[in-house]
Amino acid sequence: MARYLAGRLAQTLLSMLVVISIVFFLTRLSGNPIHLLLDVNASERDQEILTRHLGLDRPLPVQYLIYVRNICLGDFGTSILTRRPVTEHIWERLPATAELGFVAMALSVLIGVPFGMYSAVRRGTAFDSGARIFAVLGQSMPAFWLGLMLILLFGVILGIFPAGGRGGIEHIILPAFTLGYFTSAAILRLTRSAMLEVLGSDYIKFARLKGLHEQVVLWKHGLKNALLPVVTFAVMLFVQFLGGAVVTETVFAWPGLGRLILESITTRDYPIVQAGVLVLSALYLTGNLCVDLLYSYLNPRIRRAGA
Amino acid sequence: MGGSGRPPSPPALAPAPAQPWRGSLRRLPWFAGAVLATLVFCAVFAPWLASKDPTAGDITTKLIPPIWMERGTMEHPLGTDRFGRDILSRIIHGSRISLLVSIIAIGVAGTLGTALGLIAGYRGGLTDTLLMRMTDIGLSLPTILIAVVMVAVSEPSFRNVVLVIALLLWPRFARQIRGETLAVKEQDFVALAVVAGRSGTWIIARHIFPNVVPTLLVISTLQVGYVILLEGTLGFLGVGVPPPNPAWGLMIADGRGFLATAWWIALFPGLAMLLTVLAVNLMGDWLRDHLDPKLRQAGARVTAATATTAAPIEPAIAEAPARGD
Amino acid sequence: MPLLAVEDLKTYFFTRRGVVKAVDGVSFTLEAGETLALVGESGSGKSVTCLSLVRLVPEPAGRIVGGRILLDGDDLLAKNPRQMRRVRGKQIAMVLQDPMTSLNPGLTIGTQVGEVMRLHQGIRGRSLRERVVDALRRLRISAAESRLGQFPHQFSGGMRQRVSSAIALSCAPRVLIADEPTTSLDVTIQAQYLELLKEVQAAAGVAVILVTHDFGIVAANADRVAVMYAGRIVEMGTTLQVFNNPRHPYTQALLRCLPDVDLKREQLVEIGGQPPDLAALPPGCPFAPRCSERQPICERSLPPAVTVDAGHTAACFLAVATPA
Amino acid sequence: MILEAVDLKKYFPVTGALALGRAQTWIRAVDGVSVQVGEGETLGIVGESGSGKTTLAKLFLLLERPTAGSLRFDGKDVATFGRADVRRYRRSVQAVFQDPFSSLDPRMRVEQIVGEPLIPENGVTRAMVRDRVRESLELVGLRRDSASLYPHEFSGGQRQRIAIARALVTTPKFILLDEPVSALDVSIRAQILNLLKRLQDQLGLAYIMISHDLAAARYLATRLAVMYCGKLVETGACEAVYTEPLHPYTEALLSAALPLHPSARRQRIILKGEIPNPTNPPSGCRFHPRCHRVLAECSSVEPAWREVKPGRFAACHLH
Repeated sequence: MARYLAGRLAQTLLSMLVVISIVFFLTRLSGNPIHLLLDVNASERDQEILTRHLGLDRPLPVQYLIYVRNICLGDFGTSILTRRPVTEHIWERLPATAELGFVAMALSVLIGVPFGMYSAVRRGTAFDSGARIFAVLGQSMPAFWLGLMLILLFGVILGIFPAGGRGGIEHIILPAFTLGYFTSAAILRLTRSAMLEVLGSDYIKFARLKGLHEQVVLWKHGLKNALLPVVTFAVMLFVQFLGGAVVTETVFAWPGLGRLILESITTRDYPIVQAGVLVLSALYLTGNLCVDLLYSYLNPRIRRAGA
Repeated sequence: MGGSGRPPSPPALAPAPAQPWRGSLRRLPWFAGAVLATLVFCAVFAPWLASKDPTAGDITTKLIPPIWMERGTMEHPLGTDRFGRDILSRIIHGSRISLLVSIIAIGVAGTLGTALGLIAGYRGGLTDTLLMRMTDIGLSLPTILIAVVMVAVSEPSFRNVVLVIALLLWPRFARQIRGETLAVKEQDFVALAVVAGRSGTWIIARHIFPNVVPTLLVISTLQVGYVILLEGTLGFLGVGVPPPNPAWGLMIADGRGFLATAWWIALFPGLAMLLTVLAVNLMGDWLRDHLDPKLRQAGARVTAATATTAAPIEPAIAEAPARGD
Repeated sequence: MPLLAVEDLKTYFFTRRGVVKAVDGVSFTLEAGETLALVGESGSGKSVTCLSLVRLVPEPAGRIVGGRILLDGDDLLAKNPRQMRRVRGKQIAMVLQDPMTSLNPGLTIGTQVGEVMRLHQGIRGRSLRERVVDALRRLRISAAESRLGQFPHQFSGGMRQRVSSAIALSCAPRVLIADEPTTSLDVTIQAQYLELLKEVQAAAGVAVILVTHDFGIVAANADRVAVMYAGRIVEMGTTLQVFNNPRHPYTQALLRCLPDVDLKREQLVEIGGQPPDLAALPPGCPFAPRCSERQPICERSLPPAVTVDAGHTAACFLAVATPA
Repeated sequence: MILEAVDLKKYFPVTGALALGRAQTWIRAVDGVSVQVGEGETLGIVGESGSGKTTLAKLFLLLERPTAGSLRFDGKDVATFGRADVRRYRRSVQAVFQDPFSSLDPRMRVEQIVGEPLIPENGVTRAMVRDRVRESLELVGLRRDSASLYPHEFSGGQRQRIAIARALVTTPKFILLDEPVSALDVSIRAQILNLLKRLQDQLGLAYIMISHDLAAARYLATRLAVMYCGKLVETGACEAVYTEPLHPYTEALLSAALPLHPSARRQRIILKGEIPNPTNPPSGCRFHPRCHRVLAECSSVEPAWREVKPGRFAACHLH
């Protein structure tokens, strides 16, 4: 177990390093930041001073190492636009993203798992067909468009929910649904197929042979094993989720990290873009790690492997 | 001992039907097929189908609603946008972009991923370990975020959008093809080909590749939906194929400011996108259910026996759906 | 009255390829404490027969369409699901073929064994634990106490099959159905298991239906045999009757075509052809196309079961009662 | 021509989750096995799971490289083979596996499957390959026109015939049969066993038959080798081993195999315990924890492999 954990941790750190590297080289490749920082008609001397000040005169590998070191120390630099430390910007926006993500994830699990289970158990019924339509639609829906249409329907036409911004509970319903629809659809489908597979297994047959009540067979013998692939899949979902946050936040003017990143891309405020991407990736990778640990907890095969 | 390896119940329906397709022909996904056929038709014949130039606007005819509304005209069945450009024509031309981006990106990513997956799966050892670490990392990157940043810093253009998408996509192919390769490699006919004195190249080309083709087809189809959504998302966020190209995502973004007054600008391209992706996904699901290699039935025991940590991840990726936001 | 009487049982599968008559008019009886072997090849209907007895035929494709199953004179087919659940595990228990998949990988051995006793006997707490340990010990699981918290993957194949049997036998059922219990076990482990099963059976007085395709197992373990072919019992009798004096050409051919460990055969007598496709059975005797003694009538009508000797029946036109 | 294994060993490393450094534990799948097969004879190799018989088969087929020891073909060590030697070996040694479903590629026609071992060389034309494939199909009792069909159009028994036709197509001298009838229905087994016997007589083939089915092995084998946990415990002429086993394991194995008649019910030797794990085999004689005739030295001293009687070898302290 300890070895497994160490291995996973190492892999997470490696992934993080890859993200850091991608971000670093991308921003370096995209042109000289000096031109962004200074006026077009700044003197050559000014450019030279700034170049030295920012350490841009050093060889690229050295710059890279310094960059990595700074990140490890929690120093993301200052915003080009506001001249405030990037960390401040991030901290301002993080709670909003966390709130949205949490509500949406809870929503998708609460819809996806029970409906997927029930759909498998009642295979072939009207409920099953309905659930499958819900799922395939959810996986085909462009979230940004869904968001707009929800605003159109509930905000503009019906006027029930606000069209954007962050505030009370009425503000989070539309964005959370937009962000969570796809995920719940995916979880539903996966739960359904995993449950179907479990239901066809010998140990379910054996459980029925014991004379157990069908509910006990399903929930005690079926659920845990059916959830294993679902949990694994949650890893994949995290990816989609944080990316989805960029879109959802943009559509609903939700003051979160995703929107900050996007705004900073348009204003070419690269230190913020870098930091934002890194923080979201770190969040994602941490979530990924947690899911893996949960998986190994659920699966006795791995749990005992190192013991 | 021994006996038949097949499960005893339901009773063995030997021999297998000679034509696996015949029975399922009636259950062909007609809806998905029709939508996809229309889409391809539109994309190919766009200049003849669309009555208007998709990029040329006329301010005098701006914001005309669709035909069934009070101010609607025959000229513009689905209305016009704020520059007076015909929405229907733009949607028809937009299908070209969606289709081209997905075909090229999937072509590149699929070829690369399949080649690497085949090699890693067949060779095993260090090659495999290295490659799988790479795909692990590739799969664990927040795709959309990275795509947005990559396209943004490298200047949005058709070429860059395609390249970035392909770059983010290949690990999905590599991972699944490798898994499938491992399963095929376990089959006795591969060992027998070695015993017959055939080379690794022959085995990959004649045994393994033909047996992973169904899987490849299924992933490719499902990824088309993903790519269309991803491309749309990039367009919506302003880092896709640049304006004035009639990309669907871009059109939806255009309509964002007019939700209250001219909702049709955002509605119709989104519907087109939804229909397309829906059709592709339905087609992919159908393919997965019907192209599932015969092999699996015989090899089911192998998979069941070796199913440990890695196994549930494979179906998860197969399930991993299209999503581009 | 026999402990279990099956009368004209019919279980069909309704598939897209047509109606598959997996079990088509099977009748037999089982006395307390005896071992009846159901032998047949894959697709002969032996497993479906067993599943029908506990009414767990995979629905909706499979359905029991006719017959009666009398346990102590009580028709199981007339019971509602709740009543049926009280039969399963308590009166009729079953052991499945593959010990690697029949235990739940996510639950501990202790939970899985204890579950049945909790349910059918209402035992809880400390006494439950003792009973579980007891049940495992009876099936020779060493260090049973310390193994309660372990998971199935920590057990070998032979041990898992013993755990499954411990579960099946834990509520002292009247009938134990063992569906190819040793097919996936090694020879020496198979011998271990069969010996143990005999011992436990004798101690508990349970009647066993032993499903197998291995005539060696039948010869060594069964009191009576029912030979199945294409969903029907073609021959039934005591083990000695069937082995010494097989009356159905299929049984005769099977006994001649198998290699034996005990003697070197120069040439095996083959059965030509292939096992039949259950969805497209010929109109007459299903074995007729492969039968070396085929008569014109065999291809037209189904031979009825004929009593050839006391307790020995064969479903063949050529079988006639031996004069006493 | 003779195929011979001399003190053959195959160890597999056991790797942990993090494959750092050298692996410390080994699975000793095959641990010093010496057997030989001459032209026209059948060597039966019997054993239970974990005995190493499958690994031994892979070594014979050059699917695995031995860790130590040598495999000799016609007196020449396989390890020193050049390209031409390997080609000759591949033509002379073919195989038939257990599972007729997995041993035929579902995406190939029978023609391609059976013709696969015929590697085009100078002077070999397509027509010659076609003819040879059809000849081979006829030898195993299939119709010539089966060649254009796909495997799923055949039943299990017919598939096994196709697999045999494929093994015959290069006119080999040796065929390795890995559980050739275990996956077949009982009524089909006799067909395949008879076919194998007929082909042997007709073509002068030598078989290495790997099996856990003692009855089937007795039917085909002329000599028998019994394996337990990676090692040979006994070899000898088939009939002699069956009628008078020297090693207690052979004795128990034979007694566990059930004869086909109820009157042959006999006192059986029931072995206690489980089959040991070849990663961590018992000390001394590997069979001693389960042996019903165990002696004091069995747990510490490994018994030597020696000729107990003329032509009968065993590794047991009893002899």
